[in-house]
Amino acid sequence: MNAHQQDPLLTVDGLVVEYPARGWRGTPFRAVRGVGFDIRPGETVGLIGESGSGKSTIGRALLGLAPVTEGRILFDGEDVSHPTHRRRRELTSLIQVVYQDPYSSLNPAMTIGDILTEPLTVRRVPRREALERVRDLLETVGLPADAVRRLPREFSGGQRQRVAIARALVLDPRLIVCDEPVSALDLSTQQRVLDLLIEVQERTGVAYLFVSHDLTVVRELSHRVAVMYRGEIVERGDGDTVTSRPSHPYTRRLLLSSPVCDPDAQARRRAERRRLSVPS
Amino acid sequence: MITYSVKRLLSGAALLAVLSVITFFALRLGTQGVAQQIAGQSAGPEAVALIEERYGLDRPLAQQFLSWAASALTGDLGRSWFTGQPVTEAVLSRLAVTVNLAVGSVALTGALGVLLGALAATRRGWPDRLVQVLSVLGQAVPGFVLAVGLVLLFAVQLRWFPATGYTDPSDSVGGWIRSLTLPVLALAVGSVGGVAQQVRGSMLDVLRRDHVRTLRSRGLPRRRVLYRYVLRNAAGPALSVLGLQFVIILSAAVVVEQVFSIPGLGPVALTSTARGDAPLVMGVVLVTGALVVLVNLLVDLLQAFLNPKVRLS
Amino acid sequence: MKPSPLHALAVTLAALLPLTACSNGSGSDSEQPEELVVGMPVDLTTWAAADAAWGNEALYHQAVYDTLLRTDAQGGVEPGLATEWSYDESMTRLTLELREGVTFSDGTAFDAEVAVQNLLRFRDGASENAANLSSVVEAEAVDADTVELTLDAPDPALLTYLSHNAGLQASPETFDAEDAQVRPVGSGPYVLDEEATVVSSRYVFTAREDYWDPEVQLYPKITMQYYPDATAMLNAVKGGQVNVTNLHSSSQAADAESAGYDVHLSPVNWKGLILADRGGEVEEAVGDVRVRQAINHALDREALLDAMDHGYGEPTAQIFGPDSEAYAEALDDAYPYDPDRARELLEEAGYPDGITLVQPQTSFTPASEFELIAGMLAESGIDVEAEHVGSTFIGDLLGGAWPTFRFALNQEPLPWMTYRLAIAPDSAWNVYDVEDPTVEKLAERMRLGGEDGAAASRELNEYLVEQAWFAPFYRLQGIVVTDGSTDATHKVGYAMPNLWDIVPVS
Amino acid sequence: MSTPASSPGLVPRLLRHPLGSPALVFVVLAVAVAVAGRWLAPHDPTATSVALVMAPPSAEHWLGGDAAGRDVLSRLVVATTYSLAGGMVVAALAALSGVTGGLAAGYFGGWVDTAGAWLTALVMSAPAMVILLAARTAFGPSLWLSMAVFGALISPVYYRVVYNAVRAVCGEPYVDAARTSGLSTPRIIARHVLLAVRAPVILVSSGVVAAGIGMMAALDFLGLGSPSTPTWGQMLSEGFYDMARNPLLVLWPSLALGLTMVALVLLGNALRDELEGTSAPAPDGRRAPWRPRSEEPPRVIEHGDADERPVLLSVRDLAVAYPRGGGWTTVVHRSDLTVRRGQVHGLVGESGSGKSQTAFAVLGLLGQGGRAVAGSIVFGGQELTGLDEARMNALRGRRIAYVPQEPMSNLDPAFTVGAQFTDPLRVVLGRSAKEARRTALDLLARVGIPDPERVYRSYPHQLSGGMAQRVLIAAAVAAGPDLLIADEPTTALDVTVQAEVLDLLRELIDELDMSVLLVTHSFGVVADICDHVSVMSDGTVVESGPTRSVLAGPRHPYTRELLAAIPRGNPRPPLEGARP
Repeated sequence: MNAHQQDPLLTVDGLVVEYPARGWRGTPFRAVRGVGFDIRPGETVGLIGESGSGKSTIGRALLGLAPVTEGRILFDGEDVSHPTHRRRRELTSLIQVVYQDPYSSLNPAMTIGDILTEPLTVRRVPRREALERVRDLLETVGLPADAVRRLPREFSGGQRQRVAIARALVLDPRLIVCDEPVSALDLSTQQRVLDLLIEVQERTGVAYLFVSHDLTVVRELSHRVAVMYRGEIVERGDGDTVTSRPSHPYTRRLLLSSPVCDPDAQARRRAERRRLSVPS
Repeated sequence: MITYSVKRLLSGAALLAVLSVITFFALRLGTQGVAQQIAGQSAGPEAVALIEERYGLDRPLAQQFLSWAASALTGDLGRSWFTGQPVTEAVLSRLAVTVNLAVGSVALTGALGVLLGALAATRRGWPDRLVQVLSVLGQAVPGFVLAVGLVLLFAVQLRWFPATGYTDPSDSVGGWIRSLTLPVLALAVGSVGGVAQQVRGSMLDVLRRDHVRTLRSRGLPRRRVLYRYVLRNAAGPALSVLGLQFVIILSAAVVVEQVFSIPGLGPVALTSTARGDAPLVMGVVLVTGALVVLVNLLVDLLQAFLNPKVRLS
Repeated sequence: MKPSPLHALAVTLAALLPLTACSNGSGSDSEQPEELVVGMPVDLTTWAAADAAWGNEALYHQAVYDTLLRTDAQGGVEPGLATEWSYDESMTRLTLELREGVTFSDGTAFDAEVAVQNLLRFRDGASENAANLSSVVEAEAVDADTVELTLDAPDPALLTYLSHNAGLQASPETFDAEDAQVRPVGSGPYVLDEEATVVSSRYVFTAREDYWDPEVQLYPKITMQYYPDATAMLNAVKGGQVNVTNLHSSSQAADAESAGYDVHLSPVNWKGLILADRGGEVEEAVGDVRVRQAINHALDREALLDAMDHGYGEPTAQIFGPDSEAYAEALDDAYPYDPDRARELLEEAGYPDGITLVQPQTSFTPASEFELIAGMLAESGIDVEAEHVGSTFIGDLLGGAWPTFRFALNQEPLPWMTYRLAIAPDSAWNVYDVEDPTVEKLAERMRLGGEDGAAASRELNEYLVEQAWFAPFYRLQGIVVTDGSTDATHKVGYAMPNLWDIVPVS
Repeated sequence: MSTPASSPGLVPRLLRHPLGSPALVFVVLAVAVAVAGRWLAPHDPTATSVALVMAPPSAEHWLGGDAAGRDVLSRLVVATTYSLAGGMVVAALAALSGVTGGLAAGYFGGWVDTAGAWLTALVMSAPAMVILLAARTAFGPSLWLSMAVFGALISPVYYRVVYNAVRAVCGEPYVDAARTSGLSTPRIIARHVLLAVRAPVILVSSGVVAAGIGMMAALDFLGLGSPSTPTWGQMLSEGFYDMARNPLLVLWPSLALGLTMVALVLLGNALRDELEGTSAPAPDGRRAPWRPRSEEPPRVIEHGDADERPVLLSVRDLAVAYPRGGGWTTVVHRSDLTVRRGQVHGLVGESGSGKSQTAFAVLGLLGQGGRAVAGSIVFGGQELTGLDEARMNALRGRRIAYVPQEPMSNLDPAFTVGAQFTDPLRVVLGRSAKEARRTALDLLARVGIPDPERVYRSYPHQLSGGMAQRVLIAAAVAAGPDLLIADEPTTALDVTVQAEVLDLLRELIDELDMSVLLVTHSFGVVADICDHVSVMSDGTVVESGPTRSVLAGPRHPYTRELLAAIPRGNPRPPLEGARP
C-alpha cells in the first residue's frame, strides 16, 4: 500500500453546523463554527473535546444527522454535504458509525442476527449470504456464532459494543465515525474494545473519526488528533505530540486535568495544573 | 406568558371556526325536514313553507352558514328555531348549571384522587387496593348505571336527596348542594380511580428519582419529602389528567343530566341536535368548545407555573 | 323498612353526610297548597299563540292564556272569553259575544278587534292545527264585544276548536314581537315567571291578581317540569317530586302506585296500523280491501295489549273512542284474530305467497314492539321489513313514504274532529289524500250535525272498519297519576285534564 | 427499557398473574361466544312470540323471555357478538387514526407535529354527544357508524400514547443507527418504531374496547342506539323500561356488560404489569427468607496500615438484598469496610460491583424494598442496621452527608436552589429562615460559586453541571458532617471540571476535618484524593489498604486485572506518509 500518494478520503472544509432556534425569535445555536480537517484511508483522526465542544456534532454532520449550514464535506472527492435522499442512503454503506451507548444503540426487541443482517437485507442481499457474512463478522469481533439468535439484553456492555462494531463493518465502509465508543464501558473492557478497533483497522484499512473526551484513549487510537473547544479546533497535530506535549493552553489544561493512577505522579500533575490555571 | 396565551387563544379561535363549519354542515346535511318538525307533525305544507321562509331554510346551505357566521361574529347567535329563545341566553344559563356540575365533580375527583393516590403511593396496603378497585369500577361501570343506582338508593329509597332537578344557589344554598350531590357523585366516582392511579403512579415515579434520595440524605423526614417535594413534582401529571377529566366529565354530564333531569347543556345538546335546531346546536358547540379551549389553556398555564423549566423559558 | 345490609350502609353514610339534616323540607303534607308541580312528558313548542300546539301542551297554554270558549271534562262547551255564541240557520255564520273588562297581563285591553286578529293569525299561522280554522272565510268585529265568523261550510267542531289553541287570545303587543315565542302575554289565570323559568326544562307560573275567574286559580304558584327521559320522570314520581303527571309508559303505573300515587286511567289514543295507501298508489296490495282485512285478522289484539302495554287498554278495531257519537261497541270485535282467515283473504286477493310491507322503525318506540308485531303478522304471511329512520320520520311519513305504518292517534271527542284529523282527503293523516265517494257523502251529512249527523258518523265508522282503512290494535289508556294532596278529573279525549280540573285535596 | 410484547411467554406470564388469568380466561370465553354466537344461541334471537312475553325461566328458555317475547339467553349470546364487535370497531378506528397520526407527528415532527397537535385539540374540544347525534341524524341509526365516530373521537388516546412512545424511540441511538444503516423511512418506522409502540397500543386497547362497549350502552340508554341490533346496552335499556315488572331483564345484560368490562380493564392492568414490569413483588409474608450464597467469599486482603486514627465507620459482613419475585437478589455479599476519622476512603469497583449499594446501606437509603439483610454497620459507636427512622434522620442531616453522582437529577427541578438548600437547615438543624439563608449564601460562596445570590434564586435547570455539583457539595457539608459519602461525585463532569471539584473536596475535607467514603470507578480519582482504598468485586470487598500500597502492589487477582486493564495510553505512530 502506498500511502504517500493517497488523497484524503474525507475532507471537511469550513464546516458550520447551526441548529434552528426554538420559537420564532430565538437565535440559532451554532454548534460547530468553521472546522476543517481531513482523514486519509486507513487513518484514525481523533477529535478531543469536552461536552458541548461540538465534537459529536461533527460526526453527526458526516452521517447526515446534523444540518450542514456552511462549508463542505468531501468524501472521496465528492461533495456530500447536501446529498440527495437517495445518495445519502447509498453513502451509508461507505460511512458508518459506532455510538457511545451500547445499551440504547441496539434495538432491544431484535435479535443480534436481525440487527446485523438488516443493513444487508435492505440492500437485497439474500438472507443466506447475509447470515454467512454476519457469522464471519461475529468471529472478527470475537463473539460466539450463536449470538445471532440472541437478544441484546443477554450481552454485557462490552459485548454489545462488539455487536455495534460488527454492525458498522457489515457494509464494508471506508470510514467509521466512532462516537465515544468506550466511555460507557467498564474499565476492564475498554482496552479490549480499543484493541479490537485497532485490529479491525489494520485488517480492513478502514478509516476512523474517533471522537472522545478521554485523552488517554484518543492517544492509543489516533494517528492524528484535533482538539475542539467551543465549536472550533484549537490545536491539531500528530497523536503523540498533541496528547503528551500540547502547546495550546486549553489542551494542556485538559491533559493535566485527567488524573493518572499513581498518587505521586498525580500530585505533580495537580501542582502543574494549579500553576497553569493561576494566571487565568 | 401573555404572548403564549394570546397565541393559544388565537389557535383556539381557529379551532372553533373549523368546529363550527364541520358541525353546521354535518347537522344541516343530516337533518332534513326541519321545517316540518318545527311546524309540528300535523302541519300542512303552507305552515311548513312559512317556517322555511321565516328561518331562511330555503336558501343554499353555504349562504345559510355565512349569514349565521356573520351574525355570530357580531356576538349574535340568533334564536332557537324551536323555542325562539335567544341562543346566547339559552346556552349561557344552562352552561352555568353544567359548569357547576363539572367543576364540582372535578374538584371532588381531584381532592379524592390526590388523597387516595398519595396514600396508595406511600402506604400501599388498603389504600392501594381501594384505588385499584375504584379505578377498575370507574372504567367498568357505565356512568348511567351508577347514576340510576344512586337515585334508586339515595333518592327513592332513602329520600335524602332529590331524585331529579336542580336548585339554583340563589334560591337555596342547601338545596343547591343537595341537588348536586348525587349527580356530582355519579360523575366523580367514574374518574376518581383514574386520577388516583395517575397520582399514585407519578408519585412512585418521583419517589424513585435521585433528588428524593438526596433530600432524604439531608435528614428531612420522609413525610416532609413526600408532601412538600414529591407531591409538588407529581402535581404536573395529575393536573393534566384532571384537565382531561374535565373534558370527559363534560361529555359524561350529558347522560347524567338526562338521568337527573338537570337543566344543563346536555339535554339541550341532545334535543337540539336530534331535531336539527341548528342555531342552538351551534351555540352549544361554540360554548363547550370555547370552554374546553380555555380549560386546556388554564391547565397548560398552571402546568407552566408548576414547572419552572417551562415557566422561565 | 326492613333493616338490610343496604340499609345499614345507607345509615352509615348518612352519619357521614352533614346534608341530611335538611331532608324533610318538602312540605308534602302541608294544609294550604303552596304550589302545584306538574310533570310534563313533552316540552312546550312555542308560546306564540298563532303557532301554538295543543294536546299534551295544553296545560302550558291554559295557565297563561284564555281561550274564547272552554270545554269541560265531559266535552261540553262552556263560556270562556266569549260569554255567548250562536250560529245562523245555515250554520255558516257564528256570532260570539265577548266578556267585557278583560285585560292582558301587559295591561292591554281585550276586545273584538284583538279577538279577530288572533283568530286570523292562527288560521294563517304555522301551528300544526292551523287547518282547524280553514273553514273560516271571514272574521269581523261587529262592535267592541261582538265577533262574527263567516264559514265556507258548516263545521261541527268549530266550537271545540275555539276552546283549544285556535281560540287562544294573546296580547296584540306580542303579534310581531321578536320574543313572542318565549314571552307569552295572555289574559289567563297565571303569568309566566321568567326569572324562575328554565326554557325547555322548568316553567314557573304565578297566579294573576284580579283575574276574572278566580275559581280556576287553585294554586298561588304552578311549576311545570318537563322530563325528557322516562326514567327521570319515574324517578321524580318515586322521589315524590311531582303532584301530578302524565306517565310516559303504562309500565310505570305500578311503580307510581307503589310510590303512593293515585292512578287515573282513560282511553286517549288508539294504537295500531294506518293502512294509508288504501288507493294502492304505491303498494298495490294495500289497495285491495281483502289484504287490508287480512292484516286486521292477523292481529291478536289481546296479546299485543298485554305484551306492549301491560293490559292498560281495550282491544278494538275502530278508531272512534267510546266518548264519540260514532262509537259502536260491536265494532271492537269486528276482526277476530284468525291467521287462517287472513291467509285465505290474501289468497283471494291474489297473494297466495303472502306480501311484504316496508314500515318505518324509529327510536320513539321500543324496538321490541316493532318486532313483536312483525312476528305476529308474519304468521299470517305478512312480512314486515323495517326501515330505520331518524328525525325526518314525521315529515317523510306525512309525505307518503310508507304505505302502511304504525302510529298512535288521538281519539277525538267529536266524530268530525276525527274526520278532519285522519279521514278527510286533505287531512294530515290521510297521507295519500285518498278520496272515497261513500266517505264524502257521509261527511256532508256529518257536517250539518244533529241526529242525522250522528247517524252518519256511525255509518262512517262502520264503513271504515269494513273497508279496513285502519288496523287498530287497542285503545290505549292514558295514565295520569296524582299524589295524595292532589286530585284530577280526566278530560274526555285528552291525556291531561284541564288545568282547573287539577285540584288540591283538603 | 421496555420489554417487547412478543417476548416469549407473555401469555404464560399473564396466566400466572393473579388477576390477569381470570380476566384473560373470561375475555377469551367472551370472544369465543361472540364468534360462535350465531350457532350457540338456542333460539332465533329475533323471533318473537306473544306467549314468551316476560316469560319466567323455563327448561326451554333458560333465562325466559323479554318484553317482545324473545328468548333472553339467545339475545344475550348474540348481543355478545355485536357488543364486542362494536368495542372492536371503536378500538380499530381509534387505533388506525390515532396510531397513524401519532407515528407521523412523532417521527416527522415539524409541521406534521403541529398539525397533529391541533387536530387532537380539535377532536378533544368537539362535544362528543353532539357529533355522535349529528352523525346519527345524518346517516341513520347504525351501530357501526356510531362506534366508528366514537372511535375517531377517542383516537387522541392512542395519538398521545403513540406520539410519546415515538418521541422517546426517535431519541434512541438505535433509530439513528438504523438511519445510518441506510434504511428507508417507512422501513425504520415499520421495523423499529412500530415495535416500540406495540406494547402501549396493546395496553390502551383493552381500555378502549371497554370504553367503546360502555359508550354503546350509554347511547342505547339515551335511546340513540340502533334498535335492530341486539346489544347488551339495548337489552339493558329495554330492561330499565320494564324494571318494575321483571328486574331479571336488567340483571343479565348488566352482568354480561359489567363482567366483560371489568375483565377487559383487569386484563389491561395485568398487561401493563407484565409489559412494564410493574407487577408488585410478593408481599413479605410469602417471601422466602434471605439466605447467603453457598460459597463463602474469600476474606479481604488487607494491606498493612499505619493509620492509627480512631475508627468512624465500621462495616462488617454486610449483605444487601432486594426482593425479586418470591425471593431475593443479593447485590452485596459480606462487605467489610473501615473508615477512620479524617480518612478519605476510596471504594472502587466496576458497575454492578455493589459499591454504591454499600454506600446507600450506610446512609440507610436503599432503593425500594432493599435492605441490609445481614452484617453490621457501626457509625461512631452506634449500630445503624435496624435503627428507627427518626434516629436515622437525625444522623443523616447532621453527621452523615451525601454527595450524589448526577448533579442535575439530584436537585429537585420544582424548587429553587435556595428553597431546597435551606429547608433541611431549618427542619433538621432548627435554623431560622434568615440564618438558614445566610448559611446557604456563605456556603455557596465558599464552594466557589461566583454569584451566590443569583444561584440561590435559580432553578436547577439554570445551572451548569459543575455549578450544580458545587451546590450539592455545599448543601452536604452545611451541617459539618463527620462522614461524607460521595457517590461518583465527578463521573458526570468534564475532566477539567472534575479536577476543580476534586480540589474543592480536598479543601473542604481539610477545613471541616471530615472523613469521606468516596465511591468511584476511576483509579485516577483514587490516586488524586484518597489515602485509603477498598476494591469491590461482585458485591464483595476483595482488597483494602493505603492507596499507595494497593496501587503499587495489588495482591488480589481482580485488583491486578483491573489495574492492568486501564488503557495504557501508548501513542499510535503516525500513519505512513502523513504530512507533518
